[in-house]
Amino acid sequence: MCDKAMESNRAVIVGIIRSNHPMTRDVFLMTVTVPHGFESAMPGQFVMVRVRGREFPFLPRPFSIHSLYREGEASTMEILYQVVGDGTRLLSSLGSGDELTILGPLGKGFDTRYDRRTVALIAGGIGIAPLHFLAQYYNKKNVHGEEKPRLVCFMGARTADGLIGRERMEQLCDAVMVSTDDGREGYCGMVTDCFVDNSKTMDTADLILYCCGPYEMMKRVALMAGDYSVPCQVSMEARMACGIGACLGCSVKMKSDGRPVRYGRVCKDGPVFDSKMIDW
Amino acid sequence: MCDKAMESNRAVIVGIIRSNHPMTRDVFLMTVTVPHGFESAMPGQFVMVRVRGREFPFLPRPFSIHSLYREGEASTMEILYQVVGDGTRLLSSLGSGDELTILGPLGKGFDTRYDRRTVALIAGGIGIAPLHFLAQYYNKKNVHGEEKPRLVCFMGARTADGLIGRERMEQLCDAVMVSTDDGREGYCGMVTDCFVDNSKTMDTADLILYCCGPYEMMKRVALMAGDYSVPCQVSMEARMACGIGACLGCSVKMKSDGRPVRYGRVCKDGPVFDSKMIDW
Amino acid sequence: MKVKIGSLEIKNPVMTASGTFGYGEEFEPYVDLDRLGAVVVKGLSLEPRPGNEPPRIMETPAGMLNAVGLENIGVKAFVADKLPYLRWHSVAVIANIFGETLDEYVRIAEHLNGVAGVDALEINISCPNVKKGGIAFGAHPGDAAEVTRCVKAATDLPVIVKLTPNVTDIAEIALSVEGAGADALSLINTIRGMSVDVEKRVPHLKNITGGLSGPAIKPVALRMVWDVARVASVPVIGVGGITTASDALEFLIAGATAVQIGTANFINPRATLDVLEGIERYLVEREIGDVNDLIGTLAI
Amino acid sequence: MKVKIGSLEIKNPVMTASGTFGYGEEFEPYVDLDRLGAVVVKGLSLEPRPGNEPPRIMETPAGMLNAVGLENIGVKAFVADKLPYLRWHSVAVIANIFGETLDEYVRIAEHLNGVAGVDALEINISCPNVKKGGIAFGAHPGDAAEVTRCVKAATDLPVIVKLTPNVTDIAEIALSVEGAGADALSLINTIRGMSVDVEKRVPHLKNITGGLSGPAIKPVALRMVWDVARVASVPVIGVGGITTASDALEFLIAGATAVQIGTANFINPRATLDVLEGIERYLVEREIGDVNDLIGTLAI
Ligand SMILES: Cc1cc2nc3c(=O)[nH]c(=O)nc-3n(C[C@H](O)[C@H](O)[C@H](O)COP(=O)(O)OP(=O)(O)OC[C@H]3O[C@@H](n4cnc5c(N)ncnc54)[C@H](O)[C@@H]3O)c2cc1C
Ligand SMILES: Cc1cc2nc3c(=O)[nH]c(=O)nc-3n(C[C@H](O)[C@H](O)[C@H](O)COP(=O)(O)OP(=O)(O)OC[C@H]3O[C@@H](n4cnc5c(N)ncnc54)[C@H](O)[C@@H]3O)c2cc1C
Ligand SMILES: Cc1cc2nc3c(=O)[nH]c(=O)nc-3n(C[C@H](O)[C@H](O)[C@H](O)COP(=O)(O)O)c2cc1C
Ligand SMILES: Cc1cc2nc3c(=O)[nH]c(=O)nc-3n(C[C@H](O)[C@H](O)[C@H](O)COP(=O)(O)O)c2cc1C
Ligand code: FES
Ligand code: FES
Repeated sequence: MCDKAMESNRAVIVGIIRSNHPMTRDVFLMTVTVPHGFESAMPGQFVMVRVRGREFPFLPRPFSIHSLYREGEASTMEILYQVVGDGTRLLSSLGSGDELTILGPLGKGFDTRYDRRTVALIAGGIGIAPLHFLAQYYNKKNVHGEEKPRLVCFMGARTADGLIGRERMEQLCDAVMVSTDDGREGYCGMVTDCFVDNSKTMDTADLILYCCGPYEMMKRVALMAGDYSVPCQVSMEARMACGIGACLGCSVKMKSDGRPVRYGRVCKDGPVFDSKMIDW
Repeated sequence: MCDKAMESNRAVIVGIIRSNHPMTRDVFLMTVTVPHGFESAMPGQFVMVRVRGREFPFLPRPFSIHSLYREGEASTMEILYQVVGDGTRLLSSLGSGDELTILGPLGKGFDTRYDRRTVALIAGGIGIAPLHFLAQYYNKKNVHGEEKPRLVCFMGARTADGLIGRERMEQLCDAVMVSTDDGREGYCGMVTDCFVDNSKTMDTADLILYCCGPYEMMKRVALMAGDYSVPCQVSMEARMACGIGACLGCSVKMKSDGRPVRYGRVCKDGPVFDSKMIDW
Repeated sequence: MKVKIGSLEIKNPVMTASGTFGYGEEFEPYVDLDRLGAVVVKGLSLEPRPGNEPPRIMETPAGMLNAVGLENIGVKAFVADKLPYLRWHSVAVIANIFGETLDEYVRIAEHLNGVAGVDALEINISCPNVKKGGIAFGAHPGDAAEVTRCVKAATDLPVIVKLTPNVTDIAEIALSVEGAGADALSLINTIRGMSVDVEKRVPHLKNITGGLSGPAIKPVALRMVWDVARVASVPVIGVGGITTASDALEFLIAGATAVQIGTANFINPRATLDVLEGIERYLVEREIGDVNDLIGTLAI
Repeated sequence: MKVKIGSLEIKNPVMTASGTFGYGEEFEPYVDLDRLGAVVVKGLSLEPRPGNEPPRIMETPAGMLNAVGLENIGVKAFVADKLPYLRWHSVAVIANIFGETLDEYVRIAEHLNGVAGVDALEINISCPNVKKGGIAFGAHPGDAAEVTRCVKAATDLPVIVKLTPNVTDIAEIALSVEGAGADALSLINTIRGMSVDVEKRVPHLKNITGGLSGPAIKPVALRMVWDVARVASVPVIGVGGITTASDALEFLIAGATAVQIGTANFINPRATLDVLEGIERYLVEREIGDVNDLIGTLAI
């Protein structure tokens, strides 16, 4: 569905950083001005980013689009990222006016054609990044006249500190449930358990799950979704080189049901997959 | 002579850029704050420079000390450099507050123990870089009570634009002769010819030459100096890796007079050599 | 800018490297394929192959390791599903092929023989990733010659043999392959390498080792092209770390008739065209009318 | 942090790589030699050698090429002029030696035998720069074994054999050399490479080709250490592109008993100590009391 819009906008563009602030000790929110035409991006799509003029890191790094809005002649994109290595450390050192080389929007975003009355967004840690854009999308969709489903967001993190952008999600969703491993904030335990507890009151026949987070967490959600026959879309991660389906580096094993082993490309066939497609 | 002072100061230090301005289209003057202790550097010595936190360029780059003065607790060093490739292009993009990793002062500087009444500084293009520091040194020496020789500077460049820092040299020297290839400014022709024309009035028995510039120019000066038995010190260039005599990468062929071929290390045995030592 | 690779004339010396440009269509938004000298497609086997288990790639200093394991859709699906797109373009198409046995090489070559839209074969005797794959053929002069001879006998297309750098004497293998009838040589494929995750104490690649590519290997590739171009009488195609026009010019000057751009496509999807335009500028600035007058002009 | 290289016990696994640390004294202002596991000195020949004509070095992506040509002061001047300085320190001294003939290797070994202050020999059978030099010995298992056997017979010191990466099967050569009595293996030496000045159309190095070193080659070195450490029963010393503690840890985990720091010394003269301190921190954080408990623990 979003394939065509995407194709026509794929190009190497230069993004100009407007701001780049720490949200927590290791999570940063970056605002980037990108050229007009970028707004057709769909939630779940991503960009490949390099710092302009820098030889290092060698490969571009993939980041989900955290939000996107039109501003006059240009668009503004937000990236929410966690510092985990050299590439993200470099990003965190940049400031207003610095330039990025951006490829995108790339990949297949969340499939939003499901007609379900309850939409559950399940985020583990930095997994909130693409789900925020999805929540924005549902709010905008509403503006355009379609009936807005009930948006329920489940955010999990190790500590309260890791519940990034909770306030923003509260503005976009009908309910936000938080969980922390230490229970200092919200539900005590894993976001998946928090979801299970709460889902008992949900009508699984009218529910769709969108999930992004650590592999093990998404796997749990996928299995639950399978058990209850609830459609579930997961946003996968893999190391990437090209980001456009050419290198076959970003593979994820697909369910093959007896047929020969088959790998999907996270960058091109995903990053968002129907959870039933993945061989967890 | 300056070996000991140098040894005690060798260390990896961090320099903070104070300013970095273009002097001509491709020549920049950079002012760097370096820690106290650096002032013992001698004219002709150099530093190996990397941009702090940058992986590229891979090897540090050598630059002569253009000037050096104490300022309170720290010292200020100037580097005069020409943009010729990626490393110097990167340098030219830096600004106040950016940091350099600096090794130095390194190498053997100009030997200033000659007791000659006329000191001729012969600079081709960016070759003025170390000679400016030498001129400063002779002026300071004077302050310290020793008799100051007559300083005559010969500056050559392709065009008038390339006569970098002429005014500064005029303040430091008793005479400054300039030459340009196109003759628009000063002597028309090569700096070596300009020197020959003027040297006729000089007492070669009381003359010493300090020379820095393109290889072919230094070779000419060296041959002339040989012909007239005038002592001549040349500052050589070579690609460097370590800058401290360990890699044997920066070799220059030394005169061997029949004995087996012998190479000197520009970084350790030089960069300044008695011109008679070089196998031109 | 025309150069000849055996009997195949291409419009300019800039090609894509196999496995880094998909089947061409992935680069549609970035590159006008018609401007390229040739597109070399992802390595094809007789049957589809799933490739290696992930993780398959890892970044290294100025390069990357890959252990894709020659995943591909197989030669039949290529002809049916991918070739039509390429045929819409005027660019030369070179099919990179590999087998696990001599017979497989021959059968793929036969399958592609006479297929409209395929302009040459590049035989990969050098992929270091699959144990039963190319490595056995590429490392020994005799084996390399034999696979060349068999493929030549099975096809009317020009045959380019792609050499592995993981050998003691690449020139020896080049000469052996040339003697067996190769119309051209391309080199180098990736250099076997490895990377370890020190936190988890496991290899970064599931396959343990992988092939190193990118700027890091450029000096090695250039040296091997030089070693081979000096002794070979067929055209040599230079591959390995080429990222800029200047890189490509190094290879041409050292004796390569054409170049392939690989990993650079991942850093900059327009890399092929940037290289091409840079070569054009260089020739214009130096008033070199024919790129063939630049090839092999290294003064030593 | 103690490790054993044959009969030689060194205080920690961090050494310098031959040719990148001079004779130790060049690093006096930056490195307290007593803290290092060992200093491997610049390669020594029987007679002094002037080395190659400049230019000798060129930067490459994440690495450098060198064609120093094994310039050195000769074994006699080393003992007379350079060794005394090193003897002031408690660091183990390893003499890297090379010859153009078997006889030369033997005579250098004899010359160093019994010389106080030399703790081991590292025989360079792998330098790719000098045509008549190491290359012939290092590339063939038989030759490599023979030079090992002869040097072993001529010395009471532990003998480390330094292998060249420019071969098809480094493990084969390692086993051959081990069979000939080598007490340890060090690898890798530089990979042959080349670089061209496209403005002047000449090689950047007067010698045309040179040896590639630095981070660019780290994945290749690590893979070879892995290939060799799996099959060898003597200690393996990892060399090639090691710049940080993390790099060194990759080699230790893959099976190296010690590491050598080469080109990194040019980027940061304190690199050896930075690596050492980083390894120490890693062990403390993970409560690994003995570095030997880390060596070869790669889980696959
Ligand atoms: C489609 C997609 C969207 C993403 N969106 C976001 C986002 O919005 N915000 C965000 O913070 N991160 C996101 N990531 C992950 C992000 O790309 C990595 O964290 C980043 O590339 C790390 O770069 P680095 O140089 O800092 O770390 P490196 O030094 O490369 O690696 C540090 C650690 O991170 C792990 N890692 C590196 N790259 C990846 C990867 N691609 N997937 C999983 N683990 C990885 C490594 O295994 C290692 O343990 C996304 C990844 C993908 C594939
Ligand atoms: C002791 C010493 C002192 C120096 N002092 C100064 C100085 O004060 N100001 C200044 O502008 N330059 C000076 N140089 C030269 C300076 O080091 C080089 O211009 C610089 O390293 C080029 O780096 P780059 O990355 O910009 O160019 P690269 O991309 O490395 O090379 C660009 C061009 O410059 C040439 N080049 C590169 N390095 C050298 C070198 N070391 N010697 C000669 N040619 C080289 C190359 O051959 C090439 O043609 C000095 C060199 C030495 C050895
Ligand atoms: C991800 C990837 C996949 C590759 N697949 C193939 C292949 O299928 N067949 C082949 O002959 N070479 C393959 N190669 C090797 C490249 O074609 C090229 O020879 C090598 O990468 C060196 O060039 P580069 O440094 O420009 O990438 C692959 C390389 C990469 C990085
Ligand atoms: C400038 C230079 C000189 C070298 N000289 C020698 C030598 O004399 N003997 C030797 O065995 N190896 C020599 N080497 C190889 C190094 O010891 C080392 O094996 C190689 O550089 C790879 O390690 P690195 O990437 O850490 O530098 C030299 C390397 C360089 C860069
Ligand atoms: S990153 Fe290259 S195929 Fe996905
Ligand atoms: S630069 Fe290393 S010896 Fe001079």
